[in-house]
Amino acid sequence: MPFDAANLLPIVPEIVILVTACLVLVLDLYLSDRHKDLNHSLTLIGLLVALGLTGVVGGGEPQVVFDGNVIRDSITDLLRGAILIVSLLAFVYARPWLKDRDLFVGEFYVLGLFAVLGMLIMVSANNFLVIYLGLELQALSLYALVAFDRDSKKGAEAAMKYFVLGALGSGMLLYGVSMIYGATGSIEFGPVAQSVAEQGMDNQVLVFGVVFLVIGVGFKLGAVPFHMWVPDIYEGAPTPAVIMLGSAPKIAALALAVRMLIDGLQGIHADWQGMLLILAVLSMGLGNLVAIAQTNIKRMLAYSTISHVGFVLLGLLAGSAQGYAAATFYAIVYAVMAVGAFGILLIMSRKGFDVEHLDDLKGLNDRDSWYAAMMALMMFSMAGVPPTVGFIAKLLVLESVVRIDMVWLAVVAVIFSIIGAFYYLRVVKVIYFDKPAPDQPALVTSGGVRFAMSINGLSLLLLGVFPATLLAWCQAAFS
Amino acid sequence: MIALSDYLILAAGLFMLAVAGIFLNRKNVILLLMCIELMLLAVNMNFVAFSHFMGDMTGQVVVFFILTVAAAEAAIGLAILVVLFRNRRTINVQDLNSLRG
Amino acid sequence: MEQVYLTIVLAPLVGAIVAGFFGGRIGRRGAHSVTIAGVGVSTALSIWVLARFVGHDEPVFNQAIYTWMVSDGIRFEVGFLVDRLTALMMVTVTFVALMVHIYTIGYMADDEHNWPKGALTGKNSYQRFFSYISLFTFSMLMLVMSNNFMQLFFGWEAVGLVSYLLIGFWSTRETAIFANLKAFLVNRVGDFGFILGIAAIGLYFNTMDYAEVFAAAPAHADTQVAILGGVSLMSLICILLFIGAMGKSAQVPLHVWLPDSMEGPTPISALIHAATMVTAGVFMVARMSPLFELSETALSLILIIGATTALFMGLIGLVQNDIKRVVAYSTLSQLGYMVTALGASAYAAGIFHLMTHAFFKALLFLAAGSVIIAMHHRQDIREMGGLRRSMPITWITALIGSLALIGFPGFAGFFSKDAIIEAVGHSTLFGSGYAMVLLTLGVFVTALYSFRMYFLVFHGKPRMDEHTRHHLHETPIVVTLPLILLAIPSVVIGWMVVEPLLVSNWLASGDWNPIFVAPEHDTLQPLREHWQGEWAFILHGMTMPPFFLAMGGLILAAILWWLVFARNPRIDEQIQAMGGPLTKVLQAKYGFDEFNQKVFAGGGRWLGTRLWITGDRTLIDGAIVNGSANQVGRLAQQVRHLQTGYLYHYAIAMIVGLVVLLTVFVVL
Amino acid sequence: MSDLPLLTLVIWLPIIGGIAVLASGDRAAEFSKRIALGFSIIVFVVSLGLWAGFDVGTAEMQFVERAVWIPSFDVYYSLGVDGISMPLIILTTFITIFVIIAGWDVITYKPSHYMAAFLIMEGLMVGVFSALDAILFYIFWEAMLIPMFIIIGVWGGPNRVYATIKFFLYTFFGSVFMLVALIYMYFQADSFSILDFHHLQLGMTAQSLIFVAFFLAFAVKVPMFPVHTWLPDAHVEAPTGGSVILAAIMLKIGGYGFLRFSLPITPDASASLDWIIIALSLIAVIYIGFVALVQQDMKKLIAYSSIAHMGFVTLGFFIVFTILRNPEVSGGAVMGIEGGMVQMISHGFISGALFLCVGVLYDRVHSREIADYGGVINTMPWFGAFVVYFAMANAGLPGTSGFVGEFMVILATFRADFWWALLAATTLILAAAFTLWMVKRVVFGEVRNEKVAALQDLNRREAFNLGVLAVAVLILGIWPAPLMEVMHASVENLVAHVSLCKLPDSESANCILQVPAVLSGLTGQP
Repeated sequence: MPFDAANLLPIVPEIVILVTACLVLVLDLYLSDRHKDLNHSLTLIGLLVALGLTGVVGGGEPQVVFDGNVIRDSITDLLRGAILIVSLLAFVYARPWLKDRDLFVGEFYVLGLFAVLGMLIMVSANNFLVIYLGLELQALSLYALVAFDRDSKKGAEAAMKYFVLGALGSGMLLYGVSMIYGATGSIEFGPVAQSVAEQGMDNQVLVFGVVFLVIGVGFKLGAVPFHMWVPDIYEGAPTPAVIMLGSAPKIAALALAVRMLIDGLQGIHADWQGMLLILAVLSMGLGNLVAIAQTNIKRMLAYSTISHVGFVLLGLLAGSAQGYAAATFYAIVYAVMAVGAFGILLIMSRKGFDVEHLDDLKGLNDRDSWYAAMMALMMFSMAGVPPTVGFIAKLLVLESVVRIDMVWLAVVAVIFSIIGAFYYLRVVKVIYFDKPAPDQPALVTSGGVRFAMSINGLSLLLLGVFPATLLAWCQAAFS
Repeated sequence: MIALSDYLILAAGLFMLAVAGIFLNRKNVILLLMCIELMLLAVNMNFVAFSHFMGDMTGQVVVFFILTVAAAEAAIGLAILVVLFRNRRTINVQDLNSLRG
Repeated sequence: MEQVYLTIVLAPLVGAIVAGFFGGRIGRRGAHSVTIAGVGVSTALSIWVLARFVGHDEPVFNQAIYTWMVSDGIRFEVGFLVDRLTALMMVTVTFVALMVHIYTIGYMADDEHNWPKGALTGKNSYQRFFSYISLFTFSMLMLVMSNNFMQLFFGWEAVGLVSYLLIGFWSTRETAIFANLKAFLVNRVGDFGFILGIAAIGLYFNTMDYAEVFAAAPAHADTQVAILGGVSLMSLICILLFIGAMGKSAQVPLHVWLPDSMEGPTPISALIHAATMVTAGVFMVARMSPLFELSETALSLILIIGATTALFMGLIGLVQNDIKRVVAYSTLSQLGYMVTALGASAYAAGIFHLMTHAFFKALLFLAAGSVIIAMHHRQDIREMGGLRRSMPITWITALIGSLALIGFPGFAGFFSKDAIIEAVGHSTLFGSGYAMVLLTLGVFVTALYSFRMYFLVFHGKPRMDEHTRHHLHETPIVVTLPLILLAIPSVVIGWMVVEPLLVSNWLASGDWNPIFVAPEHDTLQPLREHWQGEWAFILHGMTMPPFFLAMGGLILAAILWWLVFARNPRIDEQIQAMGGPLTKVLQAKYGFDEFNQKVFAGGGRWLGTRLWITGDRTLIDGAIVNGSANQVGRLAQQVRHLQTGYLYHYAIAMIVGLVVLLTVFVVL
Repeated sequence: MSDLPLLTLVIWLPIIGGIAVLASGDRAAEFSKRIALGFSIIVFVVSLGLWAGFDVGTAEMQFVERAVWIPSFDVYYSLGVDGISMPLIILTTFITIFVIIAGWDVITYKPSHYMAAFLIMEGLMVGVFSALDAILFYIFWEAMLIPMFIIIGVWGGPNRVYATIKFFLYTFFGSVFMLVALIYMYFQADSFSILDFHHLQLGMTAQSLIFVAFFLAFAVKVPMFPVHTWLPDAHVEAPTGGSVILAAIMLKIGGYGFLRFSLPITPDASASLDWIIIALSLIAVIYIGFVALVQQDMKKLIAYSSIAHMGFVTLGFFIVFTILRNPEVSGGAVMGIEGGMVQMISHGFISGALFLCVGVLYDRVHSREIADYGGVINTMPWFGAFVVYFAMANAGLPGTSGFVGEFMVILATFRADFWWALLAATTLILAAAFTLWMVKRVVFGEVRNEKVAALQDLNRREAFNLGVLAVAVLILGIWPAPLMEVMHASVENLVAHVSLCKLPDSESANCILQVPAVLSGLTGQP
């Protein structure tokens, strides 16, 4: 096959990220401690350029390149953009934390960028192998990020757990892929879909494979009962690592589900619908329930993630274009909310003090009412209270469930969201109604961080009031 | 003649062995790493078997990639293990329970 | 005429507003001038209206002033119905009100002594008092001039409001604010029935207008309502309306508020709790006679309740020592007479007694007030005595009032009371015999307690302390003038009114007859047939048992509390001791108060507490709301322990998930 | 004038005002308070335009605005008012002014945030009343919780956290089921327009379930027994302004919901389940009346009194079916609903005023316990007069607005059933008992203690607030006709809707109500 430069055009964003990552990797060796800021700037520039190029190369008809291994379609464009923006915010929020702790080193940026690259590859993958490679690239980088603070006992334990369970998860996913390969004779989504459509649901090997596949997806999303890693890792990992792995990777995990289950296996939708249903109900139930019992805010947000995953799954299992769009919308919105929430935790932390407990947020309103308002917005959005976008996301998901006449499921979902509302409110309560501890210093943040957080928080409101555009993009991706 | 199913059963057996190893082992973290390798090998077995019986090379190509990834994975795993040991002076699985609830 | 009627109603309101809101600015003089001017205008115009009805055959006025609202096709309007009955009531109300206004100038002159030091409420209390009584006049006029049930209810409640404000006028006195709350609540019990009665009218007549309801009423004479196994519609409506009247006119068992209402200043006792407001119930029933005539059940009930009130409340008057309470129980008893008259379908007689009573009872109250002023606000008749020497005008007028009250031949009360007793005697309704006996006995009791008070207050040796005795003197002209002005009608009004009201049916003008009596109920018919002029009526009355009973009572009272008392000042107590348990029962007022206090007030609070603590707090909040929240919390605490922290448990969870999914989707 | 998007202005002006006040911050507190007051007055004036331009002759929605909002989801920014919602909007803009004034001197902690919260709240509440799109409605409905949650939680009393979370979760609990019902109906009607919902034909099962979902949402808001327990807590803990808004307007939203959703959309289910609501309403009147009697805390007492009064509202709304079912009774349905409406408006004035009164005392003595007062009128005669006046209004004295609704509902209830009317009329006694007993213990009597002796009478702001409300109560009491005229056409149209059988043809045998021949010509055919 002759080299064709046109092949490279659709993956220019990935290339930019790769180049940036390599650049930072090399440059970091030559940078003195005083100039480490360059890593940060470079990373942000790389992400921005990638974002811009995503816009440039995006749009139009789907392009399949590299012999059908890579695809760029409207899903790719949308998710790429979302991943890049969310990662950008994550990097911005992480910087002060790293600086305070003498962890402001190039490795963080390299690992982070490679994780982003992994996610982008997942989004652009057009066969099971590429998607697996993207997944592993992302996962391996994140394993390392979790263990990034070498002196943290909790971090090491979390990394170990993450690694072992993650490997188990990808092992299962891979096993499922092998079964599907056996059943359909291909690892490319298109041919697989064709073959599945022909065979229908009679092929036991296929269904067998799908079960493993769903487990893999469930694991990456953090759905019950494959969620066990989530709370431990969120609690144990340093917060910058959590912000990296708790936000954009959810979008990537959604991409995983969309690519494999919808692009590849739409034909046996009836089968995986049932599986996702079980996972969804369990996730919403357990996530919301156990979150109530948490006093550690990171752990609480972990359980909140699990419950949100339940909602994302609701959209997916609906099996309609409308439902997929809802799930995508939800996942993107969730990532934005999560990055903001963890961002606040990062902002409030300072040298020698990590925001771990709910009580650490006490009286944030008195210390900085703008950040307090932003955090409250995140929480109300997570609870699904209008006019924040969290409500629109829930609304869309519920709509897609009711559309397939599963009203009972919608009722179950809203009941759990009532339980969920309680612990989000508790955060707002701590921020607004409690007085700060007496010896709290003022919150000092750079203008950039404040700007990013403002954009982040207000976007929830803005998207809530004007959801049409984002929703239209999501729907375009599945039309 | 060895049938496809035989390979699959063997692979499944290996896979189950690996999984069982992960949850039965309560002592050494290194054993977990080995189980993970084993699991990937079971998958490889599947791919190669399918590839052979279908006369399709894709499966074998996949195996190469998986092997590479497995190597990287092992590297990362061992690195984490080092960090873990450095911090806690133990690699006993049962001691890894400070994060819970 | 609309302007005239509007002026009559609004003039007191304007006075009330000016005195109430600008009392501080216009001062005492300004306040009493403006309110007296307002009421004076009303009085003058009312008399003029009455005169037109008498002399010029003024047509009946029945018009809406404005539409309050329209809902579901029913027009709710504010309007006036002025016929001869109304005109009579207007004159009575405004005249007594005017007298009370004038009297108040003297009575409230040193009201600041009734307030604790520094209380800002005492600052303009004089002006406020005038504002209230003018407001009352307005409300009462709205009530009597109403041409529909909605406005009737408005007036009904508005007079209740002013009564509430005035009973509790001295708001720092615990007894006063207890009494006004009690008065309002007991009245509300009556209103509860009243509003249901109005609702029933709304349902079956689809209008609030009197004339339309009366016109349609006969068609409903036989309508049955499926309540409690079926009752006659008319009985239902009438009984419900009468419950309202029982509250306002203080009939047993809703009478309990009236004696307590004496906590208010005396002028309002005269105006509201004797002359006008308490007679609203009587007026209302008379006004509704076209309805009541259709229900013999209701009439019987009215008869029995009225008669019971007439005698038994009078009996309590015998053991009272507070000068105002004696008069109050007398009022209760006289209201009983009026109500009994209504029950006997002698509406005209009831209205007649209402009128005469308004004058002589207002007179008695104001006289009592005059005594109280002289006695420096001491009200116990045992501490009085011999006041006739120092207060001649009060003495004479009080005597006139008392004679009128007991029905001494020739005085106002004689005509009206005799007419009532005679009418009841002719009634054939269930309970009329009972009523007859009680009313007749009541005459004796009335004479007894009235003159017990009279002799104890005005005759015998002065029993007050030195200081008070030295300062005893006749009250000023603003006090005595109303006494005199009221004493005149107490004597002459009977002569003037008895013939037109009872005999020649003056109330009817043209084809409009405000009082409708079914022929078979017409108990005044015999009186009419045998009418030979007032003198004959008096002579006839003097041959009847009530006359002898009244005289007997008077003589007995004179013997006991004048002649015997002069030698044995402890005679009062001795007589009461002789009564033994009977006295106790009377002193306990038959236990109504205690019963209400325990069962209704106490029971209500007990029930409220139980419902609150058990229902709201324990069951709903405790068990369900917080309970479910706690349960969820507890469950969460348990479930979180699934997350053991051990890697292999996590792996097991995944395997379990795998196995379950495989089982469900591959095997099954 | 009529070209202006009045409703949009009334919704968004206060929200913009709120943001402006927030932006002005606390450093120039006086300035930001003035901005807040200015906005609230402007909004009120603008909202009066609704009254001025209102056509009382039609039941059609007026001042309609409609713009695509979320096209792929058929969600429109669609606004409009009829005779039912318009008075409530004006009530909202009216009351907000007093809330702003009442907080002027009293709120010292972040006053600009306080004012801003109320302005934003105002916009959202107006949004609820004017939304014609179900999703838009729901967004306003839920969004309202946020400012209220903050108001109670930040400026509330000692137990505010429990109260505000209880408030939020209770209401949230009620409304999420409504959301599911709305989505379900979207698929039936292919539209989120509330007016389209009115023309849905739904089976009995679906109707019943939707009815229950709506019931949960609105019953919590009203609040009806037994889901009322959040209200006393919320009231007690809320700052004065919060209590006023809560009682005067937020409760009305529940009643409004019954009228806009439950009755016309699920008439058949409502007709078959109306006994539940009637029973609960009567329980509210009697049970709550007794509970109110024994309250020691003034705010709690008024809160319970609100529940009892709102019981009248729901009673008025749901006796409609009994009346319509009874062929012998002509009319009364309209009166019941109109009575309920008047009761809502009037309760807005009266309870708002009563809470302001409690606030006046609380600001001076910092206690709401009845036992801490006594003889207040001796030191605060004007205040005492206002309290007595509003208490009388609360007890339903004719001549005040409190009477009108009560009277109409009792009259209408009598048409439905004698015993219901009998039970409802007990409010005459109970309301008088608990209100006046409180008045007796607080206002009258001798000066109880030094704190009472040191009280100062109303200042100008307080006197203005109470004075204007007193006039409003009086005007509505002696001339309710203008208000009735505004709602006539809409209520009649509503009654026409509820008397239609909306079951599909296959179930028409189950129709409880037959369409009376006269009631044709509903507005807005599908």
